[in-house]
Amino acid sequence: MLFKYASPASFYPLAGKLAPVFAVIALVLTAVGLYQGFIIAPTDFQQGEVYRIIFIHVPSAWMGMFIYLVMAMYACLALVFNTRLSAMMMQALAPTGAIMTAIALWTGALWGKPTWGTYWAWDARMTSTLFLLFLYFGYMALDNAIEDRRRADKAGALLVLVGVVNVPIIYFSVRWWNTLHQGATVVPGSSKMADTMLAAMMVMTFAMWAYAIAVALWRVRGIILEREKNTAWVQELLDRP
Amino acid sequence: MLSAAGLTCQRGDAVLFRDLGLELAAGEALLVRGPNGSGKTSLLRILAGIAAPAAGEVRWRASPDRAARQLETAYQGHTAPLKDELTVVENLDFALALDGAPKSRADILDAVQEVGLASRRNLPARHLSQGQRRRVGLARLVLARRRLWLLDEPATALDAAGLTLFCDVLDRHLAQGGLAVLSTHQPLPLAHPARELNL
Amino acid sequence: MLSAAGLTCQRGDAVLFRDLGLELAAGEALLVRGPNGSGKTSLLRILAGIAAPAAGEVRWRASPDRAARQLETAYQGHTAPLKDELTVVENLDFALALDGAPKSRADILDAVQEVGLASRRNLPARHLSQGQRRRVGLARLVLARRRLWLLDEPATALDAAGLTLFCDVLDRHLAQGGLAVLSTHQPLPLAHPARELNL
Amino acid sequence: MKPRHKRFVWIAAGLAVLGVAVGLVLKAFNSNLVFFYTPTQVANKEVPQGKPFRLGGLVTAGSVQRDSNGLTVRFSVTDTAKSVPVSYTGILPDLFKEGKGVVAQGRVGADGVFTASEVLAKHDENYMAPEAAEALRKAGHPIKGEMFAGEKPVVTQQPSASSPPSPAPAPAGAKP
Amino acid sequence: MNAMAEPEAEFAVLPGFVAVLRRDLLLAWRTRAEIAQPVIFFIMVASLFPLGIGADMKLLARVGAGVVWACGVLATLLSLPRIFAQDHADGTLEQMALSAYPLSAIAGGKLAAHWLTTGLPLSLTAPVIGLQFGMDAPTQGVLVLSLLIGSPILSMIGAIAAALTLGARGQSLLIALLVLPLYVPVVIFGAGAVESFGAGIDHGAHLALLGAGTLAGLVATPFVVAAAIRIALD
Amino acid sequence: MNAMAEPEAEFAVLPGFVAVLRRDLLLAWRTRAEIAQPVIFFIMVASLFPLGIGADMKLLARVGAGVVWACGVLATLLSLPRIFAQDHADGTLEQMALSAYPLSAIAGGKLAAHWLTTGLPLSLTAPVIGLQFGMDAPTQGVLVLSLLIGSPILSMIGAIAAALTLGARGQSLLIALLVLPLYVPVVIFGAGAVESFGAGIDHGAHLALLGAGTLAGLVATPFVVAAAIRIALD
Ligand code: HEM
Ligand SMILES: Nc1ncnc2c1ncn2[C@@H]1O[C@H](COP(=O)(O)OP(=O)(O)OP(=O)(O)O)[C@@H](O)[C@H]1O
Ligand SMILES: Nc1ncnc2c1ncn2[C@@H]1O[C@H](COP(=O)(O)OP(=O)(O)OP(=O)(O)O)[C@@H](O)[C@H]1O
Ligand SMILES: [Mg+2]
Ligand SMILES: [Mg+2]
Repeated sequence: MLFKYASPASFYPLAGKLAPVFAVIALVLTAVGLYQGFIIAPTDFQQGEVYRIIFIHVPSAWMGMFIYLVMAMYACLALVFNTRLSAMMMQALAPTGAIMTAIALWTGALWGKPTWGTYWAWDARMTSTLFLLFLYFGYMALDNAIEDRRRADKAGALLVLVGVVNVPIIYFSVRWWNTLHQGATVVPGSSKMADTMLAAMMVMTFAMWAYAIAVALWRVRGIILEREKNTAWVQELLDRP
Repeated sequence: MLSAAGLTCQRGDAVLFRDLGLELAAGEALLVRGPNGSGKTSLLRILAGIAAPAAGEVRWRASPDRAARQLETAYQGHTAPLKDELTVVENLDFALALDGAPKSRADILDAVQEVGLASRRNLPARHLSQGQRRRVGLARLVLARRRLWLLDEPATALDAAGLTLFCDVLDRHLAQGGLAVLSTHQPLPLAHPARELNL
Repeated sequence: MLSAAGLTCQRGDAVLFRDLGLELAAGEALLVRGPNGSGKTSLLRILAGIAAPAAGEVRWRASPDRAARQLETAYQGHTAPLKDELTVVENLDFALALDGAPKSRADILDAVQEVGLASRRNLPARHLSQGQRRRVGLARLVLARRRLWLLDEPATALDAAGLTLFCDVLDRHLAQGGLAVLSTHQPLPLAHPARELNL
Repeated sequence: MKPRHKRFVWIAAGLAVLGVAVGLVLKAFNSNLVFFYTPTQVANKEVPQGKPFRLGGLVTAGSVQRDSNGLTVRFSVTDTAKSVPVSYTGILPDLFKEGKGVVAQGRVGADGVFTASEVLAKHDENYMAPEAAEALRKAGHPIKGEMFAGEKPVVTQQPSASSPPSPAPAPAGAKP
Repeated sequence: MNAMAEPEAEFAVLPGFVAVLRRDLLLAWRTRAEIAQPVIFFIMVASLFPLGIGADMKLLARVGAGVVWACGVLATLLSLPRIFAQDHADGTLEQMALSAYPLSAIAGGKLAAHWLTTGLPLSLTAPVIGLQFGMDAPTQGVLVLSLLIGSPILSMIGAIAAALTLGARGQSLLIALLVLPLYVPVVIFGAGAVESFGAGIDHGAHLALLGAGTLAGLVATPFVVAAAIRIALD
Repeated sequence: MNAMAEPEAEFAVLPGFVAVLRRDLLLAWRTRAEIAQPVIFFIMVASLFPLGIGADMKLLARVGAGVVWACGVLATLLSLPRIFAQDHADGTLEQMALSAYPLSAIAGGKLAAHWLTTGLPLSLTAPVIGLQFGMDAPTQGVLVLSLLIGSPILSMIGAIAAALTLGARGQSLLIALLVLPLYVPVVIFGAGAVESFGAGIDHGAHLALLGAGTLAGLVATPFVVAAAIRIALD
């Protein structure tokens, strides 16, 4: 079942069906999340209204890290099992991951000014997040610079795998070092956050998740077409009106 | 000893060959022939285990283990892998160390003499002429004594004497139970009968 | 039209040839022969004006002016000067612009067709096989229409059909009053009688 | 030595090296690789001498005094064990509050006073409605924040009270 | 005919390592100027630095360790493309992949050679530059120590990037892009060690982290580089 | 046979210049990532800079122009080896020497292409970095202007060094060694212009000097580069 969809030819139509579904989910959840976050959720006892950046900042930061992990997983698949689709998925995911990380950095900086009193400090969390962005850029640049598709895929996969050490560093940085960035709020079991706030944040997280999936599926369809343009099934597909 | 089955080579959109099989026993040579761009180089690289085939498998001593095959393989591509800054002797010395067949200086000098480079033995490789570079490769083949030779257009740039020398060396190798797969566009004056594969 | 007198080529301590003279009229071809390392490549580079001789002089249309000679010279060395990232057509387009003989796309496509690369015309040069790279060089020679061809082992890597094609092209060139100096180890099936120079 | 044994030796050597590496990392994390230093470290002279550094901790409750000119602020920073007097001239971030986290950049003068050139607020990881926070405080559950990585938890509300190190209070339970 | 008998499936690592190391050192020695290059570059850039920010001695003292480390990183960066480029171009890399020894052993040899011709000389010349920034002898000692412990990481990360970008266009810049973010923590901890020492705080933690990085790298890098080389050849 | 008649000894410069320029731009465009590389490197190094000297905003503002210029120089430096290296390796350089056009025209084309793919994009992204160092709009304008006027000098000096070091081992470092001392004055005047402007002093003098350098270079460099190429080929 799973292996059936691991071939680009059968994944292409599946992706075509799933992408709009996730796009709709993303839209709905974003609406709900924003309403919950900006209208229903109470102001914060310390930060007042600015804390509401949290509903963008945290989901995007999570997605930035999560997408990288997903890419690393695909990288393993690409290197070990030599599956074509996993390399394509990596290529499709990278821009979204980079955007998410960039949003996390941007909103974090915006948020830092009113709360900490500065846009940026070189503490471990922020620096390692910046590296995550650079890693995405590095992957995309490498992928672009190597002309041979097969080699580009493998080299990119290796790079992603090497860079994966950065993710736990981001996550645990607030524990390992004294940072300016706050510690973990959402802890499995006992979150230090009001339920309504947490709910809004989670809804936004799922919204971004759905968005990332939708965009990745769309992009991977383009990549599949581009790479398999000379196979029989794509020719057939293109001949059909 | 060397066999391949179902080999398919795809480069970009072009399928160069499909479902190719071959079988080579000790002491046999296979001449790969075919027009330009038909996939001779690609086939040799696949046999050497440098490139991977799109489908199919290469076996050596009945095992598909690439590393084991590579231990007994000598591959020569279009360019001679020489370091421009090192002399002929130094290049050979290093190449043989890498092949796991280190040789004494006397042995190396003998081989250099045999391939006609005695007067150039201490010349940095960057100054060698094209044919002289090929001859260094020949010396390496002789010294490393690997069982399976995969040679891509080995006659290129060799003069008449060089070609005879090469054929002698190859004949000796085959007589000793070695195997060779060669791509070539020229006729090779080999004493040993060789099988041909047309791509 | 091309003449040289008293040419001496010294590389390091070795004197490759001394006091060499040659004379070539329109429509004539000169095959430079000699064992590996005898100085064929060096001679061609001197004739092309890329390298300078230790002594002696090269004249073209009776004048020693290098720049004037180079305007009518096409030189092909051991490697084909192709940009790996550009396609066959783009490479030719640029090379011809550089030769001062820009050609229309149709002309280029015709030549590409003639040398048998029609199906590879939009392939980046890095993917070409060795013989295909040579064939691109051939197309350039045909299109640039320079008077003096200096070709270093032009038969290398060409298959049988390629060799015939090359000889046809060269014969045509000579018939039109062109000149050619070639180094080669192989016999070339030329229709035109060619003079030989043994180094 | 058989090939298998050789390979084993190499793997063992690799693992040993990795083990040492992990040991070094652990040693490093037990040490003070920090974005800021704590007042205890200042007291123990474990901070850069005669050079600017960052000082982090909580603003001691009731310690904030404004000079007559209204621009210079004096307060003390504590990690509940030790505290350091700080003076700062400039604009404070909005979240600067007594009992809350702060990170100040500056240097210790001869008089032992830390003269700050920049003060950043370091808030904790709790988010809740103001009413809920008030309710919690009234109920006697201090809101606990983990200010210092790897150090003992710090009680923010009543530094003197021996509040039980209860499992983290569940502010999430307080609905607005 | 016994010379061509089936080779024992021996597992030898050291001879391959040594062969490559010896050859690379010989190559470096052949073009002696080359060993000196990173060092000269290092000294030059570091000496030019004061020109950029003005010769304020206090300021210089404050940034000294950072500058020395940053210049070391740049010198290393510039030396990276040549680790594999030539072997790739002339086909030696293919021969290495076909060698009798594991490719990782060979990668290890190249790594060692690179460090011996860049990291080591850089570390040993650092005091000269430290002097210009007004460092005293003990501080210089820590500087050298931090470089000795940390520079292998630079070689290792660099070799991975160099191998990954083989055959890519604009290699030198691409390497810089890949490598710089990863070099930053090394600089931070390296310069941090020197600064902590200068400030009279414990600097062991910084050095320990660098050491951990070097050790972990020693175990993993040869395999990663070998994998990258195989990819480049495919 | 008239196609092979003796060519008129015509003296055409532009077609050769244009052909090379077009091709190099096409090549850069083929690997689009390449055009972006110097810029990304530039942004990256300049953003990482505060890590080295600590993020003291006042200090940063003081060194802003210098850092932007220095990073620009580094980005240029890294791009230098590729100007001629590939043409040299694949024999195109020989063909250029045999071309119908003066080698200096061809060198000019390569120079122009290099500046268009490095100097120009760097100049245009400089404001982004200036922002990080707290520059206001007019200062940014002067920064861009100084870069636009000064960066051709970087390309020209760099091209000469790249041509001179063709075929030398460890080229990238050798280039750095040759080029850096010559880049320093450019940085001093370039950063000087911005700083003078910021300090409210006349900055025209600095810019005029840069402009003079660029113009003088434009006249002389193609010939020097052409000569260097001929030397490399011999
Ligand atoms: C440029 C500055 C910032 C960066 C790069 C950044 C980065 C990150 C990252 C990567 C995460 C996810 C890691 C994790 O969940 O463990 C995160 C989480 C978070 N950030 Fe930030 N952040 C920045 C500024 C801020 C600011 C100013 C605030 C609040 C004042 C803030 C509040 C949070 C919160 C509440 C979380 C969720 C923590 C959790 O529950 O685990 N961040 N940030
Ligand atoms: N990406 C690609 N798309 C289409 N064709 C490709 C691609 N890459 C390589 N090729 C083709 O694959 C073939 C490679 O052939 P190979 O080098 O094995 O030929 P060969 O038989 O050794 O030729 P020669 O006699 O010229 O050396 C060439 O025909 C080349 O044009
Ligand atoms: N520095 C040097 N010292 C001594 N001999 C040198 C030096 N540099 C080059 N040579 C010799 O000069 C000759 C160059 O020959 P060239 O390349 O012209 O030969 P060729 O006739 O083209 O040979 P081939 O048939 O192999 O292509 C070689 O024999 C080479 O060994
Ligand atoms: Mg071939
Ligand atoms: Mg020759």
